[in-house]
Amino acid sequence: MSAPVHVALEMDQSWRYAAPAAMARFCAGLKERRIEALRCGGCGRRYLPPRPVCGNCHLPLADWVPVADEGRLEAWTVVHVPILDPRTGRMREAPYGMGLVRLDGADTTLNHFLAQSDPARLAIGQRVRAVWREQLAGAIDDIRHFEVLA
Amino acid sequence: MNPVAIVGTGQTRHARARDDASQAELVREAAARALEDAAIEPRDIDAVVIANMELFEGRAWPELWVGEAAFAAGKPCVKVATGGTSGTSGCIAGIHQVASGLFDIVLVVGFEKHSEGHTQTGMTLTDPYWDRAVASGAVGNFALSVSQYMAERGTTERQAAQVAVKARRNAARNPYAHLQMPALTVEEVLASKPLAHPLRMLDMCPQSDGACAIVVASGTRARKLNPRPAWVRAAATRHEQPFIGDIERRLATMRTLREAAREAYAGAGIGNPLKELDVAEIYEPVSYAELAWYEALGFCEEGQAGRLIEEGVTEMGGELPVNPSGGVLSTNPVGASGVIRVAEAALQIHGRGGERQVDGVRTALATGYGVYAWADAIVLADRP
Amino acid sequence: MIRESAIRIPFRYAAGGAGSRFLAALRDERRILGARCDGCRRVFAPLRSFCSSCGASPLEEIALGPGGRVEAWTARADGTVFALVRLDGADTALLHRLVGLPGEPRRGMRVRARFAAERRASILDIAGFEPEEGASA
Amino acid sequence: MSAGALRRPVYVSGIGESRPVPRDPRAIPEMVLEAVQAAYADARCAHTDIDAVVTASVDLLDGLTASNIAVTEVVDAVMKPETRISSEGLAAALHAAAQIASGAYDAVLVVAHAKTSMADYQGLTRWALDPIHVQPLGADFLACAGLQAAMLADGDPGAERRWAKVAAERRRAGNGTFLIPSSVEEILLSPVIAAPLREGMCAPLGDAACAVVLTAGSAAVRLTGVGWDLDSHALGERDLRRWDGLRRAFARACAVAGMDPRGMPIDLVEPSCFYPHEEEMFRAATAIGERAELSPDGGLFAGTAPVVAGLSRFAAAARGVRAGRAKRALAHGAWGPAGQGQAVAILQAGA
Repeated sequence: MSAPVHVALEMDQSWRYAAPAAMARFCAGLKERRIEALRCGGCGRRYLPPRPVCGNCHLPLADWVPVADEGRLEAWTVVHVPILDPRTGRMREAPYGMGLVRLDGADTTLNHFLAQSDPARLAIGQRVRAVWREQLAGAIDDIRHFEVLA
Repeated sequence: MNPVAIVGTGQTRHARARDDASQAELVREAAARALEDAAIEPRDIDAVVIANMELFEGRAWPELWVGEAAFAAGKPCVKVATGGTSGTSGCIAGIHQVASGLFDIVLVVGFEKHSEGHTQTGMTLTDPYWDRAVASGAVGNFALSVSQYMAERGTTERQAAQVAVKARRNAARNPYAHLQMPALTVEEVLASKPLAHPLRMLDMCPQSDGACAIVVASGTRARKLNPRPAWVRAAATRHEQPFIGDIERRLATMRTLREAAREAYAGAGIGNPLKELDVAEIYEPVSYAELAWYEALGFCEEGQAGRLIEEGVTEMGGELPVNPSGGVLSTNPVGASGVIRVAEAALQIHGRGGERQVDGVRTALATGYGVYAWADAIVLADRP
Repeated sequence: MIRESAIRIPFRYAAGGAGSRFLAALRDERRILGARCDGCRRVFAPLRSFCSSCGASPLEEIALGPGGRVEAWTARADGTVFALVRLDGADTALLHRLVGLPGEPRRGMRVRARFAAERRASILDIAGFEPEEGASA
Repeated sequence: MSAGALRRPVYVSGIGESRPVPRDPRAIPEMVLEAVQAAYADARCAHTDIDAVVTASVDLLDGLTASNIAVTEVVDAVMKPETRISSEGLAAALHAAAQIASGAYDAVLVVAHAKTSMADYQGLTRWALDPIHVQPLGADFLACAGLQAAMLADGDPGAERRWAKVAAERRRAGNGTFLIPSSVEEILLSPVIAAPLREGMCAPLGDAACAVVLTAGSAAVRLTGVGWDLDSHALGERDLRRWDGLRRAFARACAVAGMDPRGMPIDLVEPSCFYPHEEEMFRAATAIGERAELSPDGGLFAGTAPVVAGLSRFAAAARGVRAGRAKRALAHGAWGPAGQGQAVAILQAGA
């Protein structure tokens, strides 16, 4: 039995991902600090992120409704383990806060970073507000993170 | 559905890194053991199903390379890939293929070699416009749902730690299990490294290299091959909406697992799962998930899961032992993990569980969990 | 709207029992190992841990080549030539590259493994197969 | 009933496609939704009539982990059973047929999708080849096809021109969304990409989605034969001049349909041939006579996408039977290097 040998192969592939039309409109809105959700004509559920159909009713979505950049913290955690960011190939530094935020006007929640990373200062039910970046690129990380309102 | 049974199982020794075996050799190790257990030859296999998540190892169509290791060369073979449920869904695919009348014997093999890639990064390769920018891997995502579940049910960190201890204590009786920590204590779990509040290192499943196989046979063949075939009484699958934020209070509601279990129990004629099931092998990637699944699977009322673990109901020797194998908390090669649940449930009915055998098992449950809330439920029994 | 996104992940594949032995023999002994299945009377190149035909395992280790014949070749637009080479003593062909070609290769031509000067237990420890002395290309 | 037959009849009740184009500006879910809605409309069914879904997609092609997550809603799999057969679309359909025959479900939606315009397709296929012995060499599926073609062309000086003729003929039959050479001379002058294969000989790859509704309830087209097969992975272990895997898959499909493979009166054949030499291997492996109509709409040469190809051929064969152009039709799918994976479906007029 010889010593185990390994074969190292580096994946470096890129993909051109087309955004669904609804996502493209949503991202254009972010550039103007505007958040919109799509409401299902069947069940009335207001979806973030926007998508082609409501999965529960299998109905196409077309009814846009405005959503605030403030909402309620529905779930939270503080992540302590760095992970390899697939977009940069570098480790994302820890610790950082993560939350599920139900923005006023939406029925689904948005997972995003939190400004706070101290468990003692985070609780379900807190009001939170988006902190926008100075330079807006039309992407979900135009929101730097959410901060807990006093 | 036509009568179908599991007549043989086989798995590899699972470990953090199986440097001694290639992916193909790992698959062969499990497949050969399953054939030996079922006392069949490679030529007896009519078709093969492979379960694996390709991006974890960076392979496209991995069945092309490893298929012949599963004795599939010159035979029908396809791959099933549905995240964490790949293994259970692969088993259900094999069950359907036999029940269709096309085949008498189908071999299902699930495998993963996490040591060869970057699984946490692989898991973030989801929606490029949404999830990828704010990804935190499986641990962070699970922790979010745990915070909701704890707030709603009053579950304590200590109760979750008891689940983690039970899993590792059971694993110590399973020679194949990855983590071997027979003397682990609740205090050690609570003192382990924080990963994502409130989850600690010992609340989480490991990442394992490993493979597991089952032999699925038609009714007539099953009776000849095994004195106690594990008959498939029912199998159900439910998938869910794509984003974590779509799912209302995920762990507390878990409508997919509830609905899959309801369908499987109805198909198997089970009214009271706690009393009528003799053993359960459930896919619990996190200690807290096992508690949430107790409720979704109807083992107890909502909010009573903590009591179940405190009173030892799900311990070996309890009313309904859960995960005598040590579960996913002790061994987690993702594509194999679901197959392991089914294999371990079948093993209990075969009466070949060795030191982890529960006495007098006639009815067993196996479940799968994947992506944010996909679920499989399979009921096996000693009678068709 | 289109977003281009790259995935950069390093993978490290275990060559396993047979693969490690095969690659180590390339590196340390400049030998190409194959496997003989007694049941099928078939000699495989490269070495493998089980027979893909009958499933038998383990298989007997056997040295092959280093000479052989080109069974088929194809050239890519960038000039890379891939070939299936039937090594002397083998019943199956090894996929590799042809190098040092004076002209267009042809089926049936004799070739011989050229080993890389620096070897690191990789299939590329064979730099390629080149025409044997005296073999016309 | 003994093994080898479908225990319940299976019918094709709906077909829908997002036709192949070189570069579809839409996202995968939008292409898939078009196909699914068309299949439902064709089957005159509602989403509530569908019991289960089988999808076919490949993570590396889509650049996504568990790429079926992205389509769960559009394929209508929320709170339903979904199985992803990440091999080939036709294999997914054959698995769906097994599900129906097992009695588990009465109506199953099958969906396949791929967008080759997203990435370097051949570059991605390198990640399907044995990482220990082959991938470091830089070979891809195209190189494997080139080696197979080389085996066939050896000692056959007329092969290149014959293949160019086949490609030209198929292309004329197909419609013109792909800009490609279509005369024999143009094809023979197109660049060599994997000798002896030239660019003009390859079926043009693009973006496509296909959806099919299979049911236990009677419909105009019945799926009577199913067979699939996986050959050895290493090219050097196979007789590359023959598609033995297809021969086995075809024999199984005939056995399931209760027919003699040699005496099969098949009127319409829809093979998944990405290169003209594959068409010759296809004919040899299936012993399909000259009488049968083959790829009347140009087959894959009208444009195709991997993974989708086999299901789109299934749809084309079903359309032929439904239109009365054929009493019995054969659809074929292939995946992997040099056709390692093979799938065959036999369709005939239903009820």
